[in-house]
Amino acid sequence: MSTATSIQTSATPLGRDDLARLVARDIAPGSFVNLGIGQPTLVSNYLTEEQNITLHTENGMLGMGPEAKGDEIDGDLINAGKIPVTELPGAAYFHHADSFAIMRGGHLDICVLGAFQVSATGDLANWHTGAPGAIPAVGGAMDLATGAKDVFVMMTLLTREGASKIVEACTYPLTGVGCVTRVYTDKAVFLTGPDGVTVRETFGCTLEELQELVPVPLKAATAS
Amino acid sequence: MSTATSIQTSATPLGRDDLARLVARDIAPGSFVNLGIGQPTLVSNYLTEEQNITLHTENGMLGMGPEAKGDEIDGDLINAGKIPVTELPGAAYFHHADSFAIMRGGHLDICVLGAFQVSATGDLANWHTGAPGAIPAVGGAMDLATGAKDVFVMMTLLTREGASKIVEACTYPLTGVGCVTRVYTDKAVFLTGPDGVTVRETFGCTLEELQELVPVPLKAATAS
Amino acid sequence: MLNFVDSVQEAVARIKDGSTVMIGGFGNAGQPFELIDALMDCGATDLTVVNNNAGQGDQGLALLIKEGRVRKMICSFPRQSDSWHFDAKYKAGEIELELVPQGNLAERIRAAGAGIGGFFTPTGYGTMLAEGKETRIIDGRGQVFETPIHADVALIKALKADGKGNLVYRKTARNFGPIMAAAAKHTIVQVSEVVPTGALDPENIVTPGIYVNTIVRVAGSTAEKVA
Amino acid sequence: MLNFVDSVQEAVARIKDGSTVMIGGFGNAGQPFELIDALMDCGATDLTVVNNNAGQGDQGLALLIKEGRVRKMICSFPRQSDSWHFDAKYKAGEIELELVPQGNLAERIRAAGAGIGGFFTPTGYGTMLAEGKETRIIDGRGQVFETPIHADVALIKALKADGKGNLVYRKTARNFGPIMAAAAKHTIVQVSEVVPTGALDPENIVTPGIYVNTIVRVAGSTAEKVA
Repeated sequence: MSTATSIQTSATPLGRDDLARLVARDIAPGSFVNLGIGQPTLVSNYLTEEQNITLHTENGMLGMGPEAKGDEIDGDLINAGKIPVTELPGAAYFHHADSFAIMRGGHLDICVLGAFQVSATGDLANWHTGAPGAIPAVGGAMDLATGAKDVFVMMTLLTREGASKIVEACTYPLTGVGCVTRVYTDKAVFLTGPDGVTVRETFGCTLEELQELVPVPLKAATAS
Repeated sequence: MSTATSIQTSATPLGRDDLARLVARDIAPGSFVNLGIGQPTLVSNYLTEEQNITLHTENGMLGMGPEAKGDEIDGDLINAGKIPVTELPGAAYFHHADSFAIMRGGHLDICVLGAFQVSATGDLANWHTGAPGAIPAVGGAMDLATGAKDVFVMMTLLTREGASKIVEACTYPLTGVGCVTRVYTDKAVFLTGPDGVTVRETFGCTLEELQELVPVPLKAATAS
Repeated sequence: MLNFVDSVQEAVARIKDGSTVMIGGFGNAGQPFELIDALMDCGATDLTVVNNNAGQGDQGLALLIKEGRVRKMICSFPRQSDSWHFDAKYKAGEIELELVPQGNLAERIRAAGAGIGGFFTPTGYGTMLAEGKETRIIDGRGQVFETPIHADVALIKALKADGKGNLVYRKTARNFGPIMAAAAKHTIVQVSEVVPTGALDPENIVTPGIYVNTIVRVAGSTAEKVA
Repeated sequence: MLNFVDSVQEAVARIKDGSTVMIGGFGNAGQPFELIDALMDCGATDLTVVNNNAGQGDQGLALLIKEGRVRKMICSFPRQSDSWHFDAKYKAGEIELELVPQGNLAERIRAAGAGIGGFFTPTGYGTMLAEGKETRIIDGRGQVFETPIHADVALIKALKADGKGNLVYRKTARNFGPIMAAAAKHTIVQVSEVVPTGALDPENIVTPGIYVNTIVRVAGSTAEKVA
């Protein structure tokens, strides 16, 4: 384990908006991106015009604009969270099979999803608690997890009870196997993959302090 | 075998145009139809406006009109035989996968094809002689044979050498298995299927004379 | 054969008990509300319904479920804040649920329309939604075998139809309409407007009339804003 | 990333020896003649080419074949009255042929773009084109397992592109363009016209820009008649 101070980039944990800003900054110019429902939606607030990012919504659109307000609201123009949105110049509409072909065919550069748990090798659990009596609902989560070139997760590192959501093996039902490449949390950014978990940067803690919280071995990213 | 005279509807064998007229008459109003390259194309000359038939061409169009002449010729508007055609009001264009989904999904009411041979149970051979050194080329023949609700074949009954093209089992390579429902020839109309061959009508011959030519048992259609 | 009918009642009259019915729409966009209401009134029961969701609030599909007319739901996202009628039936064991990832749902519907007997997809591999299904490794990726979803009837909403039954849709209300139209034996469409044949540009038709059987005009049935 | 380039030479410069290249078009409609000529000039060899045919006359794909640059053809209809260059190479055993029913060709290309690992289809069942392939009976019909056809590069022709790379086509020149654009890692498009972003109606876009990598304007390259 290398020294932790080299990767601490913030003196305090990141709030949801700061985290969204960080994810937005990490998206390469010209990318095609799908932002999941909930926290990932915040990322759109921080994408710049210069980045020229095209947003996809799985209910049949590329070139989605910001949430619709007032007179802009049109019941025929909604996103996957069923929120009224707007269309940007150069948008395109298509039917559901064509829309999921975009996702499943590996054409999206990045999707950003929330999660209950991510395993050390990038397994994702984000659709179902598996609790007895819970009604399961999956939507497009499995298609996004399996189809995008890169799957970014945004979540708090710890549950309300203080348990790490980065785990050796997911205890919640899986959404996809080995699909997550990067995890953005309030305390650190993790890179996940077949070789385990690398910490790219920490926020308000050292790598040693982070390791205390996370039950899988953490490596520090080598300076590049 | 019932008496042959009851199903003889013409005193002479039918010519290509008379046969095309007969096929056209047998197509139910409102049908969606694909006419194969060659002899089947003649059928379009005898479809009436009242029949309201919509023609499909597998290179991406419904609502195909007659062959284009003079100023109508447009290199971007051709049929599956690569002949310039026209478009009728209410036409629609689509890409090749969507076009073959129409065929393969069982949405065409009828396709009309030429054939080398048809077996007693409706196997079709129409794409390849199988001769040594022959270069095979299949195009959309197998998709049409397999996909349309009804497959009509138009052909002369006999080869130039006098052999029946209706056979016990095809000797040429198959296009499709058990797919042909009706065979229009110069000498008779045959219905083919799992129960063998029924003769609907004969042209210029009795059923007995026809049976002399065809090496599979023929039944006369019962009057309906 | 294409029929234009004058009422949603007439449009759904042929739906029989025990039918599999696809219903278009994602959220409210593209939901054929008036056709669903007519299906409610026509009395057909023991239905298998294919929709992305399992009804919301106290209207449409939710009411069909409440009244016990739906034997089975095939959908991707039944649980919502206002899916109380489905929730109650499900917890009481009075409705069957086939839960399908949304992309598999779309692709299985598309497969039915396109004559595909089944396909392998990575979506769902290694999850509980693949349990009991055939799997294989293709090009190094685990994949699950999925089968087509056919229907007896589809109820969908489009913006315009011409005299040939060609359809165009509006914005994200397109969603499941085109693939359901192709997957059903009989497709019933409510449209805001019927235009003369030839009034739709052949380049822009989304659903060719070959997939359409019954059309009924329902005034003001889209969310289209008045310009 | 989307690039607009000034010449067909620049557009095809990245094509490497040994590539699988899809070429759009059915007959002359939708054939990207200028891009094929540029591919001829750029020298790439040992190619696998996916096209409906195998070249006609003494131009385009036929010339590529004549010059020995094509190791393998994947097509549905190689033999034509003027396919003499292919015929000669084939008879000399100097070119490999994978003959595919046209609908399987289209569906396999579509499968590659849509992330499908393989599918069962009745087309070809019981024929010599199914020999050696996995088959099974599904719902009483014999079906053949077919696999996706991926490509390194697609060369296609469209009518117009906007600044986002969205494409529209013209009449039956659409044919293989949209599915090849989705199936290739890098899609190169020749268009007659580049229009400002926003000038194409979002309802009418056939190929969204996500499938397009390189665009080059070739004046007068469609068969469009002057109105």
